[in-house]
Amino acid sequence: MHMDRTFQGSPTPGPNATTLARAVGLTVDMPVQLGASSVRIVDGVDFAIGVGERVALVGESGSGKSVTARALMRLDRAARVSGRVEFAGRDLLALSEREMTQVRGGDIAMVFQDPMSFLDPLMTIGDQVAETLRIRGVGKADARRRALAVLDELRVDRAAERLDAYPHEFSGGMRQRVVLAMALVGEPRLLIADEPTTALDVRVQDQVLDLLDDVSARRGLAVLFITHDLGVVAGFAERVMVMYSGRIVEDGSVDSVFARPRHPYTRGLIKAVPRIDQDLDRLYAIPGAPPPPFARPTGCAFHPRCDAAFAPCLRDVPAVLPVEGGRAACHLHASQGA
Amino acid sequence: MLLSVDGLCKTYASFPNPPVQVLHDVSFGLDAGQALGLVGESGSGKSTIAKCLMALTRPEQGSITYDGTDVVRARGADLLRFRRDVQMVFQDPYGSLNPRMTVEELVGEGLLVHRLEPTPAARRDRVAEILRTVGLNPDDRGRYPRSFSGGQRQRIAIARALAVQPRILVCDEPVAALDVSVQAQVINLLQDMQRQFGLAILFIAHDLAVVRHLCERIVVLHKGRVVEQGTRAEIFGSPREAYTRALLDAVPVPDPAVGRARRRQLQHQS
Amino acid sequence: MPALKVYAWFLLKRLGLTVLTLWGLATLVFLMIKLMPGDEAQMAAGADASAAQVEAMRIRLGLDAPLVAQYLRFLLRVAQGDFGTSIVTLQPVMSDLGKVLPSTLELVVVAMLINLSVAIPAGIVAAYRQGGAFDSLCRAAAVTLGGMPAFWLALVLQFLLGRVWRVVPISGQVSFGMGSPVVTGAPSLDALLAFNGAGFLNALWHLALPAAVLAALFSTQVFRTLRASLLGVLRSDFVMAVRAKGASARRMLTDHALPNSLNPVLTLAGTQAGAMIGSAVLVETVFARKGIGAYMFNAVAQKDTFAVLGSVMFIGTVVCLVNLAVDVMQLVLDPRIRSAQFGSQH
Amino acid sequence: MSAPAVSVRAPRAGLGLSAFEASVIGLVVLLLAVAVVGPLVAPESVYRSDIANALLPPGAGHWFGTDDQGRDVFWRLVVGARTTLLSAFLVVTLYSLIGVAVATIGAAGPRWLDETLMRITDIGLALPGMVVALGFAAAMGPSLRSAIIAMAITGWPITARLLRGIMRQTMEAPFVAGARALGVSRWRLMTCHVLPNSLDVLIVKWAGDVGTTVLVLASLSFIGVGAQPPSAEWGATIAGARGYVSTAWWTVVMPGAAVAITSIAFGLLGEIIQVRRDPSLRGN
Repeated sequence: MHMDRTFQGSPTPGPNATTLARAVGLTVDMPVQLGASSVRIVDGVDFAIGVGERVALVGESGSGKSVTARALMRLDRAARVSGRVEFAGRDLLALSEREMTQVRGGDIAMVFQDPMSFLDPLMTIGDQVAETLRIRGVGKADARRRALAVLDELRVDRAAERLDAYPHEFSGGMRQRVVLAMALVGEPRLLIADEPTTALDVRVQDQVLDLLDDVSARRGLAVLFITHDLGVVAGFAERVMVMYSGRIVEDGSVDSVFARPRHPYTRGLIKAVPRIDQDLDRLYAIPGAPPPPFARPTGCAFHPRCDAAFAPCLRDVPAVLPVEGGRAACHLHASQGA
Repeated sequence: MLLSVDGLCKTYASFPNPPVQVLHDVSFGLDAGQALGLVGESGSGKSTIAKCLMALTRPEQGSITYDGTDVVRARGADLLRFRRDVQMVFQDPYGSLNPRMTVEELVGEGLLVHRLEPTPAARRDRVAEILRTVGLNPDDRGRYPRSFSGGQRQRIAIARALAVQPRILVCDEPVAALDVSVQAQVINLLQDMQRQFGLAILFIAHDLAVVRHLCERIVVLHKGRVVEQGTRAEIFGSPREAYTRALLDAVPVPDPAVGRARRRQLQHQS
Repeated sequence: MPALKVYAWFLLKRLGLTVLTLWGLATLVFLMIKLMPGDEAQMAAGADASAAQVEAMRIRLGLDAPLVAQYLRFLLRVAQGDFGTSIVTLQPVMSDLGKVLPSTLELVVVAMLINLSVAIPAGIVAAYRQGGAFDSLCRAAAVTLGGMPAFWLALVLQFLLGRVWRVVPISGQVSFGMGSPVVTGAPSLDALLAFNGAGFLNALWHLALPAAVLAALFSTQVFRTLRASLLGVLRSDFVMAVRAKGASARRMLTDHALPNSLNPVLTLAGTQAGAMIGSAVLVETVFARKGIGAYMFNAVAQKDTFAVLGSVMFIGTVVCLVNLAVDVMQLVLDPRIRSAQFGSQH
Repeated sequence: MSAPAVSVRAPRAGLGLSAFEASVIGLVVLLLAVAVVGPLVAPESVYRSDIANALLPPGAGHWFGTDDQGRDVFWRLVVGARTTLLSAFLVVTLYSLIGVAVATIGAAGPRWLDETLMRITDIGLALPGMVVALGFAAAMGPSLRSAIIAMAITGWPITARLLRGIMRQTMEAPFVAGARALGVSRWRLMTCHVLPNSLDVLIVKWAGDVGTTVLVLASLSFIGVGAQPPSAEWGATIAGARGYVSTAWWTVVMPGAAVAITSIAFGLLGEIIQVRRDPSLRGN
């Protein structure tokens, strides 16, 4: 189905950045629970992340954004991942599970949406943060000291006295800091943040974003930020990739994507969100709903909801082609000879 | 005033934990045809207010008056009239529709309970009409909720509420669980219904941008207390309370230039 | 959070439930006595008792009083540990059972050890390799064993292993001449107390098959519960977070997944400890072992209904106490409650 | 919320019975057929003793051999199937009805009643069911009827507790609050909204319960408080043949195998239904 797609060379990070991680033709199939068949959640995705670059991956439910992120770290044991995932020149998909454990938490770390469910309820937070180091052979006292240092860096109140406390004794915002500390203590070069602020109240979300912004700037940490919230993207990322039904439909700098969205989906999405700083009489509404992965429309998956769709959109999956300021996968641009 | 809430207090007890007071002296009013926004973070008590308003739970102090009726103490025919005039749309479009009822049964249940359409045929026509109004195909009335997407289910929920021709619609986070690209459809539908039927809407949400878009008056809640209330222009243009300002400042704006400016401002402060 | 209060409340609730359960049990047993067909006094006095003896018994048992008074009197008797008198041994049921209880406990403890030490590792491996050959094998074994009548399994294995292949003794608790002086009533323990090594091994040898049968019966539940619980935990988010830290599969299982999935197993094991005492009635008699199961079986056979009901009361009480002990153990093991006990650190 | 939302009702091919599932269902149907038809086609000699032919080993004349009374073991099993299965169904039906009644009264009634019923249920759950059943059966006078009543009395708390838990969950679902807000009566709330969304669990539980009940009934008969010897009920048959295990193994092994196969078949049926409801528990 995606064989007829043409890749325009290999994907590159944003300007002025050297490539840290790259996915080429990344495809993820998930087994369906009953029966032996599987569903293609991610369908041949290419992208690159530069050293210290902050990239947002935007998508709705079923777009495959979280599955893409987990596939980079090979976190999901049931998923069948194919294509290439390069990190600092190595193909992660070719590594053994044992080698992969060195990459996880060491080179690439991850923070998750709901901090409570991502913490072990029966282990103290000190032990959980230090575990990343203990796995790598750091001594007990040393690991504890470094865990404390990171918790302090993330401004966890009274971290020293609370090392032996359990997750249920922390508030939502503090828990997210603990999860962030767990990720940062191994000094990774790429942090994947999977909707880390979605479950939080706006004020706490603001604090956590601030912290993330601060830490990534100070440590030169690359961040892949997965979210459905365009507001968060605009304030945090340098580059945006938009996913729809398992494929990347647009990729570009935040400024160009927000100012001149190339894909009708991106354009609709930006217009459909009410804004705190503007009064509108009526919102633009994209008709229909995002398709589930097992009922992906033919051709461009967005065509049933697109008001600009024409014949090729129903037939062919559009190639991701370079446009000014980035890339887009839309037949409108292909026919204009971009 | 169509609905007025005065001095509401509510405490939840869960022995052996100490009781938690979730509402402290909450008062506000809703005029006919008006859209009122109730905003607050988690733990602000906004959902408890909805439960009290719908007479699903009883506040230990304060009064709720609807069109001359004391809702807290209403019984029998008074309560039934209230239950017809005030309808509710819930957050979770998956849990708020009985999975074992067809669309027709769901939308027609209010007509049945309040004996609004005497014959099954009349009920069926009324259901078809209301389904068309909310943008659903009447031919789908024999299907079950599970075969609809989240946005469509929310339309069914709205149709179910509107079938009995209420005067007030209480919406508890009706778009929070929907995909971004679908939220606008439901927001627009609510707006259309308000204008078309002269409905009063009590819109409970944590998303200030949606509230700004939909509501003429806004009540800001924090830890079970009303912090500030006023018109849209007052709350968003010149908030008086520091809490309201902090809340507004924290909302991310989908504009990179604004985002960068805010970053610079924060760095400057620290 | 008023930590100590939470802790005390939890304990109080469990204690209250235990007392309530014992009262319910006594009420049920009282009901059973009243359900018995025929004259209670006649039965208590024995079939060949004279009319005067029956009347004396009626007055002694208070059967001439109104039902409510009988009930209260019964509760009082039970509270004092009087669970009735056997019409065969003419001894209080309590003292009869007290003598054989250690033997049953010996069987149950060994069976529980076998049960947990087989089912827990099997459950862990099966859940981690869900769908693999080992998982399929274990699940098939669990279904097969779980569907077999215990007494029948005991009979068949006794016949095959004891009589045909002669690898274990057919019955009894210790071979003739190998016994030690009775101190506790549990042969293996008695042998240890007498420094009788050979006797100890001999007692264990006699225990092997009965305990294995009892264990097989219960291990299927432990296996299924642990497997399901562990599968749930393995799918949970924090396990993914642990993997994201770079933890090996082994570390993830032993340090995180297992501690989080043991709670339902512990609860089950508590219930099982009680149920095993009850199931001893099916096993002890087949292997001609002493114990409360065999006592009850004989009582049924000899129509000694008072002894049966006394045994029901006795076993029920032991089960309640075991359940209480397990609840307290869980309380001590769960940090969510434990940390509240020592004051939370907000 | 956090797991990637991929399981949005993926396509599924019809009923899609696997060969294994089909054979389990086939076995259960066969057992039911034997229970229904068996006593009608069994030769009359099953009910008569024929000491001359006692304890014959399995062979052409008697597939499963004969017992100490010279009765054909195979045909006695066939005849006993009806007693055994009917008793088990009766027990499960009785305690399910009691359990549903207790849970529903608790859910619909005032709070104090609910609390009282649940405490009584807790007491029932805390006691070892088989031992209490044994006591009841012994007290009422050992017979199959006593055993059935005793098991019904001791079996309901599990159903009541389970159903009450599910009903509590269902009653917290927004659609129930929605129905109340719409003005739906208490009766309609229970019958149209709460019960239809809660009873699923009993359908799942039913088959497994029959399997377990067959075992426990046989155990009670073996102990001597259930069906009494001339009865062809399987547990009683084993109890009667107990003394012949070393001389005529077939008299014990065959009825035991019948109990085991029935119990396993219904247990597997229960598991199949359960896995179909919650596919995450399956093995492959």
